[in-house]
Amino acid sequence: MKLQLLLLSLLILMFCVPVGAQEDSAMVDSLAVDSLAALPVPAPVTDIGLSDLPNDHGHAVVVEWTPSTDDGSGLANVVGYQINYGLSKDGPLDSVGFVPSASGSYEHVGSKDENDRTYIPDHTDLYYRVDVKTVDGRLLVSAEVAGPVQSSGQWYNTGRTAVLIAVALFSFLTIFYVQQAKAGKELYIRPIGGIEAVDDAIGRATEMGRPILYVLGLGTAADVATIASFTILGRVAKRVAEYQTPIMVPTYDPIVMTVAQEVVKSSYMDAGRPDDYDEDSVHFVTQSQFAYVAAVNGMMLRERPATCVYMGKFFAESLLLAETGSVAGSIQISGTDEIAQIPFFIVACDYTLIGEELYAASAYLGREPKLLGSLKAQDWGKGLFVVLSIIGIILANFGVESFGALFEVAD
Amino acid sequence: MEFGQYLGLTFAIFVTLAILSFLYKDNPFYRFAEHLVVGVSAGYFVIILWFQGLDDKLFGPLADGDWYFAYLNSSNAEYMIPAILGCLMWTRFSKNYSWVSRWPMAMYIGISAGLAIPLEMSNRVNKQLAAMMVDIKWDQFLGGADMLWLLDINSGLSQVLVLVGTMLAIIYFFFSKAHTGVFGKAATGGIWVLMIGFGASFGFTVMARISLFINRIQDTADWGKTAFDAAETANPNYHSGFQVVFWALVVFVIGYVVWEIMKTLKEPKATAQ
Amino acid sequence: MKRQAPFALVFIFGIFMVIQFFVPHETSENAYEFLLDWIIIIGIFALALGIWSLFKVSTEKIKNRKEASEYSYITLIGLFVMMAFGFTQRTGESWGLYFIWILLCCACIVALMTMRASVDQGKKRMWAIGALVTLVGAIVVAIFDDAWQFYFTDPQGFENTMFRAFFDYVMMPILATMFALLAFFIASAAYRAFRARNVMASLLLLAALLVMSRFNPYLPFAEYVAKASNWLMNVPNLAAQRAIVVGIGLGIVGTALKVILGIERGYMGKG
Amino acid sequence: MQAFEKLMMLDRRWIFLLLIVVCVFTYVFDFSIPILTEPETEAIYNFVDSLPPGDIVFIAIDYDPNNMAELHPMTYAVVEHCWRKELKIIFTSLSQNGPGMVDQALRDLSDSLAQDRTYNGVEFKGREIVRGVDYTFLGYKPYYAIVILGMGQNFRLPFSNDYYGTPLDSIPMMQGVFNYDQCAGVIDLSGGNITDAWISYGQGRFGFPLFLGLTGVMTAQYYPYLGSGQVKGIMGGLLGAAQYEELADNPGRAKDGMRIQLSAHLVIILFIVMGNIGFFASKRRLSKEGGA
Repeated sequence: MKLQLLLLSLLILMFCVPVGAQEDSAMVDSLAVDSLAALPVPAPVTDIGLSDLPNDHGHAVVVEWTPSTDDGSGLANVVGYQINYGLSKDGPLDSVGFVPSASGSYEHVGSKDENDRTYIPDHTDLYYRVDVKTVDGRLLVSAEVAGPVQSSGQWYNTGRTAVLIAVALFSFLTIFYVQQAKAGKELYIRPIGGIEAVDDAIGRATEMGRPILYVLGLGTAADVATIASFTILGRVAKRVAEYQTPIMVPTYDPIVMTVAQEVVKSSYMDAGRPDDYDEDSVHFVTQSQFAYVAAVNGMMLRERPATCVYMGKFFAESLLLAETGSVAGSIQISGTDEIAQIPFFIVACDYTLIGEELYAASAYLGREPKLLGSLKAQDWGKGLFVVLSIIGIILANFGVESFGALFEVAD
Repeated sequence: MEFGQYLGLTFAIFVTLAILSFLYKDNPFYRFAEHLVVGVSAGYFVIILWFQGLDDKLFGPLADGDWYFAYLNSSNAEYMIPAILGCLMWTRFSKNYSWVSRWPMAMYIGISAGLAIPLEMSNRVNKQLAAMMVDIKWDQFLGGADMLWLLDINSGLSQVLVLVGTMLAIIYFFFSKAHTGVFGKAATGGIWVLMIGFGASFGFTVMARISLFINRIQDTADWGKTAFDAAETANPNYHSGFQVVFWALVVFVIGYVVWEIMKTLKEPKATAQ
Repeated sequence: MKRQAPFALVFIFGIFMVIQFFVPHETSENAYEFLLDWIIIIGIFALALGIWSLFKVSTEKIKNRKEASEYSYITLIGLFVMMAFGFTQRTGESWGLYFIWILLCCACIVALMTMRASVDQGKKRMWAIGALVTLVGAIVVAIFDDAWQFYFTDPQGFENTMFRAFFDYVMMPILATMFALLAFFIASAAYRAFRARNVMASLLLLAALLVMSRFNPYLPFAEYVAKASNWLMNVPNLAAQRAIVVGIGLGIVGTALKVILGIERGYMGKG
Repeated sequence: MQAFEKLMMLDRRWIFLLLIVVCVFTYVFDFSIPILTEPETEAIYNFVDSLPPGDIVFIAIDYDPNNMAELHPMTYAVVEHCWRKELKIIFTSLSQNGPGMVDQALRDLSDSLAQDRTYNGVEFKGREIVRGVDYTFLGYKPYYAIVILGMGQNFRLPFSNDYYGTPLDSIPMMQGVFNYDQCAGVIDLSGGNITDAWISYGQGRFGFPLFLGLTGVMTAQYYPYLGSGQVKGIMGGLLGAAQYEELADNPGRAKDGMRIQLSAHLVIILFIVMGNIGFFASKRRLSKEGGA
């Protein structure tokens, strides 16, 4: 008798379970099937709403529905919903995802690659059905197939408006102050210790007749910190060329090497000493972090540079470099935007540019008014940040969350 | 363990000691290890970039083209553009045409600078701004009962301190205003916050760095144990061989250290660090 | 043309990338991915310049008889041997003449380097002949030895026993030990710098001391020391980090803007 | 007074020497120091300890050789504990050099499990660890965030085969195991950003109990997640690993290392104190001379 009931239930189940849901049927254990007839059937979901997922590249659809009336209340025997989709209303639908009970929406995000099995075509009619899964593991196929809906990509991401405004405002401020500076308006900039020290350090190297070591860090030319470091290198190299002090620039990345060669060469030309430029002063070492450090450390102890400058991106090697530099008796000036490494530079170097000061340094060293103009814009940015956060905190504590939401950015 | 593997491990121990000898001073062993690793790692990255970079990004997309059409019949013929730009970098080998290499360099920098502007604005400014606007937990302002009130990182007081600390530290970074008066006091407060933060993160890192050295000690000790414990080895006949290698390395290293110390003692006064 | 074209390119590509951030459409996304591929590909092509620079600087050092210049041979032998391992793999069980081939390659490199480094014309010629002979030898061995072969498109070289051995027994231990040197340098840096010279230095010192004693079980109030160090990391350190992050963010955006708009040209040597 | 100035200007090689000597001595002389266990680590231990035999634990080995020193001991302690409790494990490695780490740990731990051992007074018989029965190693796939999301749907989406090329459907322990729902919890051992993805994409979307093993430097940054309940337990650095070994009564490299840690820290603190004594003494002398 039991066996017959089992077979019967399996037969019913086979009709119930559509293509693509076989893996779920494996989970149905005999006990649950035994009591199949006993458990009442929950109500299906209603009001399936379909829409294209906003602010994306397409290939995605949002499915929303009103949960079954037996979800959490009524019979309370729903464990979740299975979402199925297909290209035609009558054709077979594939299972694409499962969400637990009490949820009423699902983001069906597919691949944009046609050969991928999760590919969803754009600008094509798509149909969806939401099935109910019960406590005993049954899947109840809903009669309602919703559709059609078409997915498509958008040309503007509304979730990123806050960034757009911030970038536009900041660009305006920068251009405005650069123009003001060009027009000859005096801008006050407070002194920064590390930057003032660069000139003295070059002078010291000249007096001692020892070279200057300039380390651009482990960044590639794609890091803005490295780009900022190039401009500082340009100023240092010009000064170095005037004093006729040798400079050594070991690099970690071949592109960084070529750009740095270009920078140093032009600086020598500007200083009127193109013949003194030695291309090998800027050279490639290796692309392995600690092998690079091993080489630079060896160089420090052999050449004994009077001054070491570290500007750019640094990681765990920061302290290895700075301590060896201090063994070699060099004056050391450092600057990085890697927050985790700033403490080590502060501890081991004579002067350290903390974070943003690195980006200010290139403008300082040049003393060109138009470059200083952008520092003023940065200060405005920080001022706005403080003011807006104070307003935001006050509002948030009075229950106004919408102000903070204005600044949130979608991924 | 195979004997060849043991020899490899012995070499590994030797270069470990060679690098550690750098702590004393620059010496031939360190120079050997340093120059060796520069070459080997550069070669290693050539291979990695060849197979994982070029193969994936260039040869892969162009695979369905033919070389005698310069791959222009490939379905991804546009990938010839970066290849040509890459070749333009090679004009640096020539003196007269090296200015051409500035073009790919300019594109490279343009792409990265353009990429950074909205991304950094979003991640570092907008998101931090949104994170600042917190609803302070007034109901548990002094923190949970199981901790000293000050030490609860989820208390309202800690939240307030974070907010105030952040603002003070931002004030320190103002460039266009002299650090005098109230503003100067705030900036001093800011640098104090920065210093406490730096001190704490320095202290936390000490444990991680010492762990690295402990790991090296443990590895070296395991190697020594293998030399004296033939049970682990595939062929017990290697036993004496292991020990010969072990003692050879030990004698070699001790010999060098003694020689170096003798030399330093002979020279009257040279090194001052 | 020579001077202005690069800055025009920086501007065009920069502005495109800024706009791209706000356009989620597939077209813009594909362009973005394509451009990122450019960066990678250009970078790999530039590696040839890097290797050439390494070779040139090494031979220059030998030529000028700089301190420790003889070690440059080790660098270049290591470089080319590793590359040779990475592109080859044995086909069967036996290695055949593989190691003779490697030795010939090494000899060729040494001869080439010495040739470049020697000043005397006669010696130069002699070493050139040596390099040529070893090169021909290596080619002959490579052609007639079937025990191993080259793989340029298929990463068989990763499986090469010698490649793995050099990675495991040469590269990894040196790099790991280099990293481990930090244990000592962090100690000496702490000793040198943590002096209570003024308020700032004292704060740095106290915070570090507190955190460093957090797992000492013999300390009274050991539990609270651990909690206090967590608090330090999550309150003052978080505040410091956030302030720095905001500053860096604005600094990066400001610098990148100056670069794109051509206000800052120092990175091409025109400051 | 000269002595104090010498104390201040001490050649750093004395520090190096003392540090090496102290570290090697504490390593050679075997003594153990008490390890204070913290509730963050106890949470992980209790979680594993309370599971009935046959349950599945998901362990992500997301670190590479650089962070091995701190995270490898955690792997050994946790996996050994799981297998002694006869739990089944699904491994992944979302860091590029991670599979090598898993390989090594599996080899060593299979050897260790073959022996009879006694932990916390309970005797465990040695047994053979069988691939496909006691564990499944899914391997490495790039773009970790997408992999973590994909595994929330079905492990078969990102990994149709395991690391050794066996289809997941033909692996005995993977029968009826589709996604995180069939796992008792996820333990992520990581030395980088992958942890953030596990918190926001993994735990945030799929709501499984998440436990972290982190490097010492990262640990403090993740405490706020403990407060908010997104993370149930954290092991931090060698200290965390040692605490787990202490709880599991299975002393290994971490507990071994902690006594070296302690002595090394004491040496560093000693030198800092000495430097400050020298500094203040010489300052007082200078001010006296200046006054005279």
